[in-house]
Amino acid sequence: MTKNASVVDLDQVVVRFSGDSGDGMQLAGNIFSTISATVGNDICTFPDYPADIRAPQGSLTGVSGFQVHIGADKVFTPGDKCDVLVAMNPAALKTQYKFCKPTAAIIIDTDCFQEADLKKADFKTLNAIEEMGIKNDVIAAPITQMVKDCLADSGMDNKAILKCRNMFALGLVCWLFNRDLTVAANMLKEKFAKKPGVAESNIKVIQAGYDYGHNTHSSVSHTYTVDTKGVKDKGTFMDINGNKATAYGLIAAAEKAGLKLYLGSYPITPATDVLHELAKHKSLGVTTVQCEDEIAGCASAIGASFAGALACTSTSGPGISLKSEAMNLAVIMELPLVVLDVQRGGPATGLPTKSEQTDLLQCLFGRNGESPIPVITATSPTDCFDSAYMACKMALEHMTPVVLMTDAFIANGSAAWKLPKLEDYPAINPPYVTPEMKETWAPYQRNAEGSRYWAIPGTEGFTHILGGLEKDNKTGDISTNPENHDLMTHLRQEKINKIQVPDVEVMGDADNAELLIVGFGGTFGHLHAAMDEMRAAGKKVALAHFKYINPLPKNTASVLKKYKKVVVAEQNLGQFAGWLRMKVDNFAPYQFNEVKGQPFAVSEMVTAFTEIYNK
Amino acid sequence: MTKNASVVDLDQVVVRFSGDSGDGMQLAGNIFSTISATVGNDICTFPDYPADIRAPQGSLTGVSGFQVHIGADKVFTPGDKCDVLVAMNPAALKTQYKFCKPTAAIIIDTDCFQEADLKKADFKTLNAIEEMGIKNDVIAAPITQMVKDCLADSGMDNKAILKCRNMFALGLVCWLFNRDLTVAANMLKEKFAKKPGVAESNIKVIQAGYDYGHNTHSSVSHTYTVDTKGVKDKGTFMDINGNKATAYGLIAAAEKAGLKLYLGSYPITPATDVLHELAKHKSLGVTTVQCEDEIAGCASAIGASFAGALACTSTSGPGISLKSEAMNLAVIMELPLVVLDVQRGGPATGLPTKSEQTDLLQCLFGRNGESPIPVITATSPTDCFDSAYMACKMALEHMTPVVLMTDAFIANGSAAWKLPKLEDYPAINPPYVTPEMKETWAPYQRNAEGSRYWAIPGTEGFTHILGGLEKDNKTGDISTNPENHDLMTHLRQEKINKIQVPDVEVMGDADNAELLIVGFGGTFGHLHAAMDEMRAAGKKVALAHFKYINPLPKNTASVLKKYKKVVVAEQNLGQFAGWLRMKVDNFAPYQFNEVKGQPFAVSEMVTAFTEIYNK
Amino acid sequence: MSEYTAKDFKKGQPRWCPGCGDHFFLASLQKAMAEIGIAPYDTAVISGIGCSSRLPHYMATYGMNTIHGRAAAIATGCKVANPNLTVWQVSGDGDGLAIGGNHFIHANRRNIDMNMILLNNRIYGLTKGQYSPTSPRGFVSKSSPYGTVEDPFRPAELCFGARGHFFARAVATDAPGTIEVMKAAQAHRGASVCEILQNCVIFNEGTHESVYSAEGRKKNAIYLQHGKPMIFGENNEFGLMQEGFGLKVVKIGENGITEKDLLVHDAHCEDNTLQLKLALMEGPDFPVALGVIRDVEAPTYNDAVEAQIEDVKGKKKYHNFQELLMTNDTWEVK
Amino acid sequence: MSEYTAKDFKKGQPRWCPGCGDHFFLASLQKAMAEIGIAPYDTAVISGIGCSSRLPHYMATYGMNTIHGRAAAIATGCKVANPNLTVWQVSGDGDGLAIGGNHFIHANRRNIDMNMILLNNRIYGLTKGQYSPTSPRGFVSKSSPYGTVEDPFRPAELCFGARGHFFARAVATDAPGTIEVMKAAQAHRGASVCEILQNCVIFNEGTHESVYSAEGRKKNAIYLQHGKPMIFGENNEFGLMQEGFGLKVVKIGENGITEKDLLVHDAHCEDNTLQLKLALMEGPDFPVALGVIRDVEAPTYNDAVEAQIEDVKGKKKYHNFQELLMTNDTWEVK
Ligand SMILES: Cc1ncc(C[n+]2csc(CCOP(=O)(O)OP(=O)(O)O)c2C)c(N)n1
Ligand SMILES: Cc1ncc(C[n+]2csc(CCOP(=O)(O)OP(=O)(O)O)c2C)c(N)n1
Ligand code: SF4
Ligand code: SF4
Ligand SMILES: [Mg+2]
Ligand SMILES: [Mg+2]
Repeated sequence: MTKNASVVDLDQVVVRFSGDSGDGMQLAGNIFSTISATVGNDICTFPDYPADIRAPQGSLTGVSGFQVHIGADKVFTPGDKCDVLVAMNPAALKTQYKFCKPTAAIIIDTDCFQEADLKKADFKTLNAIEEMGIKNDVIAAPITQMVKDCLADSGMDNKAILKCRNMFALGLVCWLFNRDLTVAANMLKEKFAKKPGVAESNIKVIQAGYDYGHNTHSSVSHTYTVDTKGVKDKGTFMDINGNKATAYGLIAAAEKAGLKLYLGSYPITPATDVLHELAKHKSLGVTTVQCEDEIAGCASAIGASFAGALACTSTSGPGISLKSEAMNLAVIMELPLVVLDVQRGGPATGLPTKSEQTDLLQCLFGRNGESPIPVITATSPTDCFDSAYMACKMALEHMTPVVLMTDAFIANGSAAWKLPKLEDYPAINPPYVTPEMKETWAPYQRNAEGSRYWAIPGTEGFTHILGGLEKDNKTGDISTNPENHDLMTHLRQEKINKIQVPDVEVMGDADNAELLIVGFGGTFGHLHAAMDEMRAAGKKVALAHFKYINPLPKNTASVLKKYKKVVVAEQNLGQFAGWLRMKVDNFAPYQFNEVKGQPFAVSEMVTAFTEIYNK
Repeated sequence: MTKNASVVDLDQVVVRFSGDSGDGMQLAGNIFSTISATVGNDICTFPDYPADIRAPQGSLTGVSGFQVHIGADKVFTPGDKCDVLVAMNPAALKTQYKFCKPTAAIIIDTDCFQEADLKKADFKTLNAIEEMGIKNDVIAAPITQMVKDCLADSGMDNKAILKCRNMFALGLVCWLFNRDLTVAANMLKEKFAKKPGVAESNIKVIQAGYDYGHNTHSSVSHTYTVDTKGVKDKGTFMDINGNKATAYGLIAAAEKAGLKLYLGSYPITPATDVLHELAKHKSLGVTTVQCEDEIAGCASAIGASFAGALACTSTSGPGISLKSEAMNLAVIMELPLVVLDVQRGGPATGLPTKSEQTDLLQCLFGRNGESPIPVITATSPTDCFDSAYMACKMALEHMTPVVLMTDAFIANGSAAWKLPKLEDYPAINPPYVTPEMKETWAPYQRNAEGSRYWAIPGTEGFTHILGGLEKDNKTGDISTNPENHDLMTHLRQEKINKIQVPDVEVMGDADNAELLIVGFGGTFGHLHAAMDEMRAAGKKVALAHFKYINPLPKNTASVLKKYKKVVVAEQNLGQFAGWLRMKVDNFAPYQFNEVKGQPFAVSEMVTAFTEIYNK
Repeated sequence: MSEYTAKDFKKGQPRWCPGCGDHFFLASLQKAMAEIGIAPYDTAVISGIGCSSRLPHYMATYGMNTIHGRAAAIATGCKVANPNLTVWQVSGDGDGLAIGGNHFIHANRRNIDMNMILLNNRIYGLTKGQYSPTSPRGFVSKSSPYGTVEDPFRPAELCFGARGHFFARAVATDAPGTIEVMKAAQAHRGASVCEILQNCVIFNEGTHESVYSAEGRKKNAIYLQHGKPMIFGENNEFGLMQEGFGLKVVKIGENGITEKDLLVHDAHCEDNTLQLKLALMEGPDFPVALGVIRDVEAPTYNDAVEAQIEDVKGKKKYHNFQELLMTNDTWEVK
Repeated sequence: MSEYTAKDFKKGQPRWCPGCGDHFFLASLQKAMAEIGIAPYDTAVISGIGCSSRLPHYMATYGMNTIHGRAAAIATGCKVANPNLTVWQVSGDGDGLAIGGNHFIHANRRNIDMNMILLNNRIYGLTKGQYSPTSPRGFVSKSSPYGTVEDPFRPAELCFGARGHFFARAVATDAPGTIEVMKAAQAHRGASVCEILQNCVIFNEGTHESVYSAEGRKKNAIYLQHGKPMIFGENNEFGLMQEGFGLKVVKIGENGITEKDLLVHDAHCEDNTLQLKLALMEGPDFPVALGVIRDVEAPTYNDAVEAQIEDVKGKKKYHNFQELLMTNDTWEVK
């Protein structure tokens, strides 16, 4: 270890903040991401919460992590492993060290590596670094003490002072990356607008952390800058996670359609933040009803849809199971409805805070009878906005429930997002009944797209009844006629089949790839990164990443059959591969499956894909 | 029409009884079936209930039908069309005539073809037969009047007397087929054991109907006998419908396993009769709990399973949607549970009294997370017994929920059933913990088949906790470890994959078929009949009918790939074909799909299959 | 005067069994709606599944015949999203109190402004005769061949247990009584539970026998009217008085008891103690209470949602999507 | 004397936040079980999902930590299928009264013999702080940033509305009070609802403040005991008396009031009017009632199921599968 640090210019860097759940690692990570984004880097973040609310303080199960990937150019994932690890206590070091690159620098708070702390994390000796055999650069700073010193005159109590430890660490990291602290200061001022004292103290501590690094040149070989030279989209940006982007997409679609936004929901990790977000925006007329259960959440949304709102219901996998009967009602009544599934680990209660893609077949098939529902899967935190918007548009224009799938990884992960302009988004035109139709209209009469018309209660001349029983294909009266049922079954199916979705794009070596990687939903970033890495290694590889699952894009079969080898990579046991096999004749791809509740590791995929490539 | 009837000997005949819901057609049909079975014919029945409880008397929607197919040899279906139609009123004639063969004889009650009656059925003239252009033989008898005359001295009131009209029609049919009335008399005596007067009257009326036919030789060209020459299984038989057979299968399995049978259920057509049947048999210790909803039905069964019972829950499609979250709990807890889905028309409430096969993918996939559940589909009314038994055995021995699928058609349809001997059925051996295991046992320790052991509360030394969260692969403690989750996901999947099921049998021209028909579940009879008909026409055809859906039989791929052409025929839009495509590489079969809520018509299938054959 | 007649609310040909109580109720409901005078196109009738839940098919209003047990939840969304609609929610005892029990209690607790009709025939009609959560202990049905072993819910009691503010009861065959109750339910702002004693002639004939005929009601029922003393009997000869925490039947004129001594019905009383006692009265010792038993004003959920939106609109500075975006920390890339 | 100590019921290291009321309750429950003396292996503890529902993980009994809201239904099947087991069902206010509301009311109505623990912290803890059906009107939470617009359930009221026969209340931090209530719940044959006032230090700190400390309870609570006059206050200076259909607080000694004038608690009274009034008492005007508020004997569902099976076994002539077959119309093919 050298005490003389030089400045190294990097293309990209991964920083991981970790500490006890109460240590404020998410905030520190968030601020650091925003600072980086503000200077023009691309960012991609991944908060890695512990499963328990609050495991015993200092325990191995109570560690909370936040990883951010910062790039001069576009970054697609939060990174497999980190270049800098902040470990606020021994438990963090022990559980998070595995995320370090061999060259990573580690920042620890020596004040928290005392005997009692070490014991809580099951260390046997008093030297954690040695015990773990760590050879990396370690910045061992007495953070707690320095924070205490720094705020001695603040009038804050000890507990409040200790809450600022994260800001010291942040300051140190900012120094390490030669970051300007102004942005952080502004963010804290806004966050604590009502408590200027707290903001002040936090800012003071950040500065102290920065200065500490600067003054001691700490114990690292070099500090870094991440260039901002990449070709940049110009405009106004913000940092947004997937759940917030989803909520924003729903709001935007409602405004565009000129409809009231209604959310019927029941809290469930990791979807609850969408409810939280929407509940805030009453000034936009958003109505959120926290229902007694998921069934009521979906049922009330169906009532709201009938009543003329843009109706949504949000949940995670177990909630989809519960909602499935009501979703089916929306299918047969042909009412617009957006059902959000933020996937988590299953089966059953499973791994509530972890991410996987195991709800796909449930969303496609989890209802009695022939019950076709369009499915859209968002591919990144920011894409949640577009996907939510398109889900609303599809639901409203085709009078159908639509399932919008995201997952814990993109829901909690964030990225820089260029603020959209609503006028750039396509119009939303539900097939409303018109006054001229009064004489001839019938509830199940259909337009050219096969959609029935929407007659909203309160409109004179269009009273009608909808229901869960099979109905006559025109009048909507209850019908058990065998031919009618066969016809209605086909009409419902064809309506969905006919929905126009964009072709799937082939990225990379579209013309001459030896291997096509196929994926869907939230793994886009990782698959793209894997492709990039393989191409960088001289391989001919392409990626077809699906966002529209049902109906599949028109060019699906031709894309899938064009390449010699195809691997479908997904975080389940092969659900998307199965769906494609059902839909595309003679398609028997390679598969890459992992069900670990964790994001894919790009390096593992590259190894696996290369093996297939070389076969 | 001639008045001179000769006796014609038939191989098989189809009789359809139809009338108003209140006319007792089901009873008449049942008795006729049993009489026929008793003399040694094979039978297959199909009750065709109206959808409404009680539509207006005499209305078109209130017609209730009962069709029975009687054969000298094995009969596989209730028959596409009938040789004799009983139509007790104009509405019956109007709606049921379409089920008549061109040569069919029709029996009507002229007393019920009066002006008012005809109007209720929307006839415009006073001659229904002419108005419909019917050219068939018609036995037009003043049934009502003759019943009144016959029971004038019985002391019964008019309403009660009119209830005996069905028996007159039955008597006529018995005459037409030269049936002995003793069996009918005995059945009625038992049915009305507590009201001997009613039995007496009914018997009298049957005799009157018989005599009327005999004396007038009625207006038909000939009467019939159906030979009993076919090679017969010897033994004791009864007529049983699928729901009753299912209930019996559960009872038999519980007795064999030495466990208490517990059913948690909520009424739903067409599954409720299983609850009704089991509720009767408290003398066998069967416990039925009618719960507040389907969720509680399944949840309480899980509680009962944990507590050491053979636990079942019964429902139809919408109920499966509701139970799916709880079923998933049984998956992750690895507790035995039999979930019965008596399929009906969907989606949503759909067509509650009609039959289809549209729940297959829901049963396979309708749960969040990777959630493998074995699926068994019964193939006929009597096979419901064996399937239910095997579902219990599989659930108990592999510690897993099992879905047993039947459908409205086989649930309500009946056939002659040779009484089974419980000792001929395979033993059921759940993997109980043994006292010796006390020291070493852990809740998720597995045996050679990959099943965990069953430690029933009340047993000392084996206290443990199960739960819906992912758990350590040995101890069962809550675990969010990524590798452990991946492992558990695979262990659960492989446990199901490894279950031994019998190979699928290829019937017909197994060696040299040009066309393989593939089906599953309740369509067996129809597919078999279609195959028979095509083979009789000189075509080389085979049938592979699946009962075990998940896991599929080991020989599935080899069977499916062996024949030049394969057609998968099912009452949905292609769910089983889709499942096979997922599981068998490069399998792209022809498909025959119909979603009409009605049994397949053999003739239509033969036409469609022949077209494929000739392609 | 209303511009509508019952005919304006009628549609199609009801398919219930002849004599089914649902026929009677339907006719009364249509009359009541005409008298209330809200347009059919401003009215939504929402039911679950069951014989009784077929009702919306016979109404010339907007309607939904949905899935089993969810009518109250669906109606909740309908009302909250579009408070201008008048919402009637129709369920049977199975639909409303078995599978739909949770939505029933939560709709009452939240006090959604809708009329919740419970057609109580103490049986599952549509599925052909299983016991329901209102069937009496020992009831023999297809699913309880040896009699049930559980007590029934008493709808008023459950409604009150869930903090319900309106409860009324009518007999399906009693048109004036039903119409009065329907009008009161509509007049009440908030969740209005109306229990309709309805006879299933096929599977539970006679379950409400004591009060199903006009003569029966004269003998065995008491029509409660707010502000009126509690008098009943064929010749108005009986009355109700308080006794401890309970009630007793007295004969007017006997033991010096006059009308003045009788309890006076207070449907508006916030405390529901007496209302509950009245609602739970049963024969042969007590008359069955009909009419509006509880009718207490309270803030409704839907009004409060609207008010909160208005309130927040006034306080917050962003009112459209572009403004919302600008409430975030943003940065410029030039 | 019981052969067990609390240790025999302990397992693992609880993972709740330091200071969480669940820690206190768990310790009391384990002590109570030891005193009750039923073997851990004859005991099943069944919960749903929530912080509170983690409890079975810390019990050395048989247990299930199941899915959200279904604990009562699962426990029902467990008890009915195996009546020899002692069944404890543990839920939070969300688990038991939001998603699980229907099972809660039906388990009470059926009177399943099990102990139903409701850990009421008036918040969804595990999902990090949304309002629950017991949160007070106006409550600000993550999902109600401008305050809720609905009244909460009052668990006793809902329990009684569902015909519950046992209701008791204890404060999580009050070990003797909790243990007493647990023992009474176990002694009661039938569904025993125990509301535990439990503090969520993270998301709803202080919700039960007035009675959470021993001093608080001295001032603001009344311990009800069957057969004892209703006295409370730091110096036992206050009492409760009836007033009309309601209650009033009186000072003993003032206006000539003596202990004799006070209401005497009758937990066994079939009529629940007074019990409900007691259960609903709130500060500042009334004390919060603790202890066993209602405890009335009634036939249990599981006992009745067993009795019916025995009864039918005696009456019917077929007792195994082969005999069952022969009850049908059969014929011989030779
Ligand atoms: C999810 C679901 N479960 C069960 C059923 C079957 N089902 C239809 S109506 C009904 C009960 C009807 O009883 P009730 O609500 O009292 O209405 P009634 O027919 O007596 O008027 C049941 C169990 C269903 N359609 N859907
Ligand atoms: C079907 C389903 N819906 C929602 C959730 C999310 N969830 C878990 S616990 C909980 C509520 C917890 O509140 P409570 O029952 O009061 O328990 P506490 O954590 O407060 O002890 C919710 C909504 C879930 N796990 N499953
Ligand atoms: S079955 Fe009963 S409730 Fe249903 S329509 Fe007939 S009489 Fe009415
Ligand atoms: S979040 Fe609240 S309820 Fe949950 S463990 Fe922490 S203090 Fe207890
Ligand atoms: Mg009913
Ligand atoms: Mg809670």
